[in-house]
Amino acid sequence: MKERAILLVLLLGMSACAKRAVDAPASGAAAVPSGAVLTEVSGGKQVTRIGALLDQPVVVQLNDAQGTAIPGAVLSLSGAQGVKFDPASGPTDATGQFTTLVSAPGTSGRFQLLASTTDGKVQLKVEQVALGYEQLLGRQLSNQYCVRCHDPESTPERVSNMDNLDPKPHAFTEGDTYNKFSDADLTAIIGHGGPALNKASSMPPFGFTLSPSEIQALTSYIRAISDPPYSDTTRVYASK
Amino acid sequence: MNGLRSLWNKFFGNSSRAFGSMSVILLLSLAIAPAKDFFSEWRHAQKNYVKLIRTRADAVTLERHVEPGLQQIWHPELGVVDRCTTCHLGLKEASLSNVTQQPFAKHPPIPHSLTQFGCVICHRGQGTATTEREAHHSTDSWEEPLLPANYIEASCGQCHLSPLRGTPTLNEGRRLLASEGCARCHNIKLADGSVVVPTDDPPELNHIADKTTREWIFAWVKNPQAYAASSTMPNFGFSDDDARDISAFLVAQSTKGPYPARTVKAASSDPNTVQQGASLYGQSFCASCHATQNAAGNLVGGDFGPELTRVGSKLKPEWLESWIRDPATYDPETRMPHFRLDDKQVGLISNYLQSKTDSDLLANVHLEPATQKQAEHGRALVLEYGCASCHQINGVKKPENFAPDLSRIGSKPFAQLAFPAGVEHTLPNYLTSKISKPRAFGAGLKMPKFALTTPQVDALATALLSLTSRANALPASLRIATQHESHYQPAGKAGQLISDLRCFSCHAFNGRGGTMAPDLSWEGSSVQREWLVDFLKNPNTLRPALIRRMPKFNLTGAEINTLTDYILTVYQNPAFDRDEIAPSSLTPQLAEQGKQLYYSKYSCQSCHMIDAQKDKGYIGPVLSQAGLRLTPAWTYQWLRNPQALRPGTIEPNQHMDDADAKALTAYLMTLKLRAKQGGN
Amino acid sequence: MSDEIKAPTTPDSGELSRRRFFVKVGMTSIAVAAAGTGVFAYQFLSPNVLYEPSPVVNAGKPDRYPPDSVTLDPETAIYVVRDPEGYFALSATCTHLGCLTAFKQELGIIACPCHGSKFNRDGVKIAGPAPKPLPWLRMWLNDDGELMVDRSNSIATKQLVRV
Amino acid sequence: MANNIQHYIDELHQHRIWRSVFRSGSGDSNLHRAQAVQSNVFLHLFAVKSRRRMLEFSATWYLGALTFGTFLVLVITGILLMLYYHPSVPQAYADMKDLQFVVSSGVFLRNLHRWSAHAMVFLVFAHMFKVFYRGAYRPPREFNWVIGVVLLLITLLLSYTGYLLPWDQLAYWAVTVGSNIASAVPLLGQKIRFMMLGGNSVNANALLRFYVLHCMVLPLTAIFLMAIHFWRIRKDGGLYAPDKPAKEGTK
Amino acid sequence: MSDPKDFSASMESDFRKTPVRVAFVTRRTSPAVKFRDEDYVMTFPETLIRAAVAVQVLVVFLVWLALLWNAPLEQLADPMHTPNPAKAPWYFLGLQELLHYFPPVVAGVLVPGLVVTALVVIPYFNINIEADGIFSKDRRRRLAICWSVIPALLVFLIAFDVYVAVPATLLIAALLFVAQRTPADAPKGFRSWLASKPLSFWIMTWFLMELMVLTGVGTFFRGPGWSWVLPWRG
Repeated sequence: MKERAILLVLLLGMSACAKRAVDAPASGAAAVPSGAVLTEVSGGKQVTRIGALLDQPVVVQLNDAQGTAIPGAVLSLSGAQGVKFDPASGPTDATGQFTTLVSAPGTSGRFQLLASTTDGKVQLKVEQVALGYEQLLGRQLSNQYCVRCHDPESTPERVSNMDNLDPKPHAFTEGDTYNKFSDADLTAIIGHGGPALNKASSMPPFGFTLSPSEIQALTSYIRAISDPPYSDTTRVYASK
Repeated sequence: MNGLRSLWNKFFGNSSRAFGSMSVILLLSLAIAPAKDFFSEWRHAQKNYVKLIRTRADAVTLERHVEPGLQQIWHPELGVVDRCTTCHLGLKEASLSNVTQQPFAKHPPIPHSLTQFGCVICHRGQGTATTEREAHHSTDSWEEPLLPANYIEASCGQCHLSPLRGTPTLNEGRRLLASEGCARCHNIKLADGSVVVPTDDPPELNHIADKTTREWIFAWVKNPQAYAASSTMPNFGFSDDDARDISAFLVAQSTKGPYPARTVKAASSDPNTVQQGASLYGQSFCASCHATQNAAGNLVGGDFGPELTRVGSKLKPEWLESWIRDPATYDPETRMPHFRLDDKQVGLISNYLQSKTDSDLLANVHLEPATQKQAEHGRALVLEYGCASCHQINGVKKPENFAPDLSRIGSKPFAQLAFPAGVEHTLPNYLTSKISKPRAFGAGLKMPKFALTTPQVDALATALLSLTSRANALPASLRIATQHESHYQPAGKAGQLISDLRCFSCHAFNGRGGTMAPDLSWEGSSVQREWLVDFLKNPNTLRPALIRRMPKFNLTGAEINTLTDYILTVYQNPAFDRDEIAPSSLTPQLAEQGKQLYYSKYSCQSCHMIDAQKDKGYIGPVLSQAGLRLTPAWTYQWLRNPQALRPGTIEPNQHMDDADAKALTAYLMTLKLRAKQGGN
Repeated sequence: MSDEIKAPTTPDSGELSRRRFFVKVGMTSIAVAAAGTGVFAYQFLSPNVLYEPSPVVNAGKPDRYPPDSVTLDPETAIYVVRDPEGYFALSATCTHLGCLTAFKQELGIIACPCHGSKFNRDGVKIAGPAPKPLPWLRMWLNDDGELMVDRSNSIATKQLVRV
Repeated sequence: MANNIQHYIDELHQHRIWRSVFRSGSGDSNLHRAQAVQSNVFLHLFAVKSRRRMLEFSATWYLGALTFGTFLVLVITGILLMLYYHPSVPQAYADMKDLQFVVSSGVFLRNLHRWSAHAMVFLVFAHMFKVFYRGAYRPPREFNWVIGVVLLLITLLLSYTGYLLPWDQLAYWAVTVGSNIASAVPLLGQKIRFMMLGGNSVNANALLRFYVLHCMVLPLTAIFLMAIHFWRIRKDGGLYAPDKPAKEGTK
Repeated sequence: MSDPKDFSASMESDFRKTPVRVAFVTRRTSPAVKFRDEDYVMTFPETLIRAAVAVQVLVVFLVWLALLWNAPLEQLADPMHTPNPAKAPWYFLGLQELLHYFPPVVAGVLVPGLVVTALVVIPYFNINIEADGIFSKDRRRRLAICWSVIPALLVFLIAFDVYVAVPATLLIAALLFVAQRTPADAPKGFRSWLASKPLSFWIMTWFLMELMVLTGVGTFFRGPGWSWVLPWRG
């Protein structure tokens, strides 16, 4: 009886050791020292269609407390339901960077990616925007009618007119400006133009060019991409 | 053991006991069926929904909207029964916009009403099912799972056969189907019976030996993108031997072209001549259509014609000169205009283009003289890979039904598809991997690899997924049919000129033509004769921000007169008379009033320039010579409603009243700055 | 088991009563099962979904109806009445035994062909065996400016839809 | 309480109306039991008494009774299923989906019907082999054996006609292949197939024909033949018991 | 059993008498009791209750089957596309397997027709009436027929590539061989049991085995294009 008990204890101990050996990180992966920091290199705050691949890969950088890159540490990414990564985890390269392609989830709105080391101690949140049908339509309209003045960046095909105007139009991502307007304000400005609401006279009225639903789509797009994010304060969800 | 036996005896020991016990067991077993029904998945979902909304502020309203029990949206004419709303209870509740927990999330806004179209028309899946697995995923009895959000625009394409503003991916996919040559091998019929017509322009190869060398053909066939990254010709993955044999065959079948032979001066490498050629290339706005790589490796220029970065390594000088002189003699179908250049200009441009060589391209290509056997094998390869689907080749007929028909690919059952290892068994995955890695499906397959980006592949898959059986079965009244390009052809001498200059390549007239330049269907109402003559003599751009510009065609005075007469008489807007506003009615007082409106009320200077020194508006055309260019009637009508004259124009409809429009017209008609010859 | 079969006629009384008990249990279970099957059958027989047209009907744009007219849509069995003040909808199904009534233009009344009930254009019974007037149905204008009628929802008060 | 109920039940059993319906009581005497069998239109197909040794499970494995049991289950579930079934294309398939997803316990009934049908085919085969190996087809039971063979064929036809009714791929192609086998009959093949399908291909006509066969013609024939089958057991001297030597019989 | 005090003539009596046979001995017959009348029980309730229990067990089994496994339902019928493999219901798969080897007129009409005919005529051909062993009478002739028919059958099966039917035929042949070699006075056991089996037993057993083999093969071992697959490699 005694022998059996000893044997049992021994067996249990061995299996526990074996389990720990299996759980331990694969040899070769660099350990992540405490105080390490994950930073976003590029690929944050991108705007894409629901379900679609983000144009740019998301690149994050893992540095230790002194700011030196940590190569070979395994990072993994996770996100809301439906967000896909290619690859979802892997080691950082020689410069401590990890690059992954991200596909947006199937529902529109802001979504967050969480990059973390395998032990989960070092984390970084990266925010992206997925556009639904209405916002996508808004983006189309914006590209056609608005961006020439409301986007400071010029491309060979489209030269920005923003600097030529006084007062300067606000880029649609300027949440600090746009979040102050209610939906009704925005709709009115787009529809009736600047002068009608005592704003800049260079803003023409679009109410006779765009239908109400198109203006709503534009508003919805502006809300979707504004930074900081717009939160609808007129609606309060209090629990009973 | 004994206990078990006595227990057995107690309940099944004799026939009466067995009868009694079995009856009870039967009763209990039978009772499970309704119980199973009662604890169904959808009842569970409904209970959870009620739990969810009870915690919210507007619980009373929300609860009033809940109809317990199975819900069904039935559309006999669409062939759809949807029970999705049995579990997806919050679809229409605007106040649930912050709920992300499925199946209760609110549906984002779409232009169709839920009850009018149901769910599966767009999302696919099995609408009749009341369990998540059966409704969302593919099963033995229903292969069509939910359409991933990435391809959701495919569903719009079932009814909307013409481009739709809200579906950029679908539009792009359809464009690619036509422009990447898919429709040259595959038959692609849309639900309204119209067939996708290829819009690419693969060259005919009947006289290819006049144009280029066997070495270049070899290198090109091996890897077209090595010569021009933007090439639409796909990579067939030919071996060196195969490429050698194809080049042998193509050279062997080539006949002498139908254009006059001219003596050609040897290309000069004098930097001065090359520089002159380059500036002539620039003045002729060749870059509006042709791209070249700049030092940074980026393509600069239009994608309408082939990329010219390494063109000197490709073309034979005598062919190039003949082509620049008049492209139509070599290829009557070409979209390139006849520039009417003189011999010196032709020589300069040809010389400049020949200097654009890439020594690496053909450095390693050394071909022995071709043998008969090689040419025969080359011919076999050309037949096998369907080269004649795109190119005209002497003695090879265009193959019919060369590749599978794709008209209903969006409803193809999995059972008929072969998936390569590692590809998840869904139709979108099949399509994307087939397009991006066609040879992964088997080494012997013919489909070549196209140089497409991931978004392009997704767009193509979206367009293909819209080709469903359901799209064909939907009532015709729901269909928004494709817009067919008209076969409009202007008549007479002017008509000949218009086709010789290939105006249709860039401008549209009466529903036919390109979108690169403005639609000229109503040009006759809009412009003044003198200005048009000047413009045709020396086109200068109206929009300083544009890089694509109208080239100078070196027209003779007679030709310009013919064109101008034609445009001013034929391309008139029927809605108004171009002379309806008499210049005398536009008084200076009115003009002064208009000037006020221009700068204050309407802030036109935000987008338009009059004084290039003072104004900065970059968006609209420069208006400094509006008085010379535009007719008063057009200007007035335009100000009243620009969208009516040119749908989709950026200029918004300002809803101007009559007086304002008249005043502004008067002001604009006073702007008569003479442009200096040579333009900008 | 074989023992019992050999002597079935001479069981002891205890065994006999136990036997009866089990047979009774069996018969009772079967009776319960039969009753349960009744409930089950009722559940099974009442359909959970119906392939019937929606009770809410789109009656089209108001200007479809000429002024001061009564229009019958036989497919949906409703009258759309346009009065000088506005529109209202009446059920066209006779309250007597469900026949489809018809509007007699020349008399200005609604008449039932089956048993001769007659109603005026407000649905009020004039003659015949019909026990109740024709019910008024809820009617409203939707976002596109079309008249909608809910056939499952009758209203007591005479509310006209004004356009 | 229990006595009261028993009292009322007894009263009921003695009541004139009850007696007019049920001629015999379920009394404890053998006479009553014999009467119960003889006076019941269904039970009178059986003999009043049966051989004790035929009660042994090993004697018959109850295969005949079990087959009849599956038939009863099939009739009951079949009638219920008919209430939600339209024999038309493609509504038939949609009805399958409705049974599966929205009819209360519809999927259970369909499963039960399907599995019982398979069980019945299996049991009929087993019954036949068991009868053969026991030699129970010997005179005077030869005609009952023939009826049994016909019932086997009817069972197969019932199962086969039922196979088409869901109008899914499984059904469609099984019936297409089966009807083409029929067309292999020399001379008459094509005509037989044409009659069977009511056309040249498996389509709505074939579905309706199979439906009528499955729900009307074949079950009624089967019931008719089953009645004869059971009745003949009695008339042919009860369940066949193989001869046993006298010494065993005295036991 | 037939205790006289159990007998009385009143209607309420619980008559326990079993039927008694009365044999009339004529000149041409002689009385000889082969076996005694048996023990009988009342059909109601003895037989019926047992049958009821048996049916209940079956129904409970079927109910659980129906609760746990859904009946198969595939896609909507599509005349444009044949599933691969298109299998008949399991009880026809033996036939379908035969159709793989023989033309439809043979496998689809002739064979099943013959089988049904054979089944129908079995009782009328006095087959198995004596239930004597196959080789117990007319041994020489029967042996000759037997050992010429079996090789002929094998050759026929192999000629049509019906290899699946060969093992069962060989097994029957082997058993027949054992039966043939068993002496008439062999002790009771498997061999004497075999030797006592009549011709009809052998034919039916062969038929049953082939039926099971063909059905089993058709059900479990046939995949796309009716090619061989292993059911556990799905």
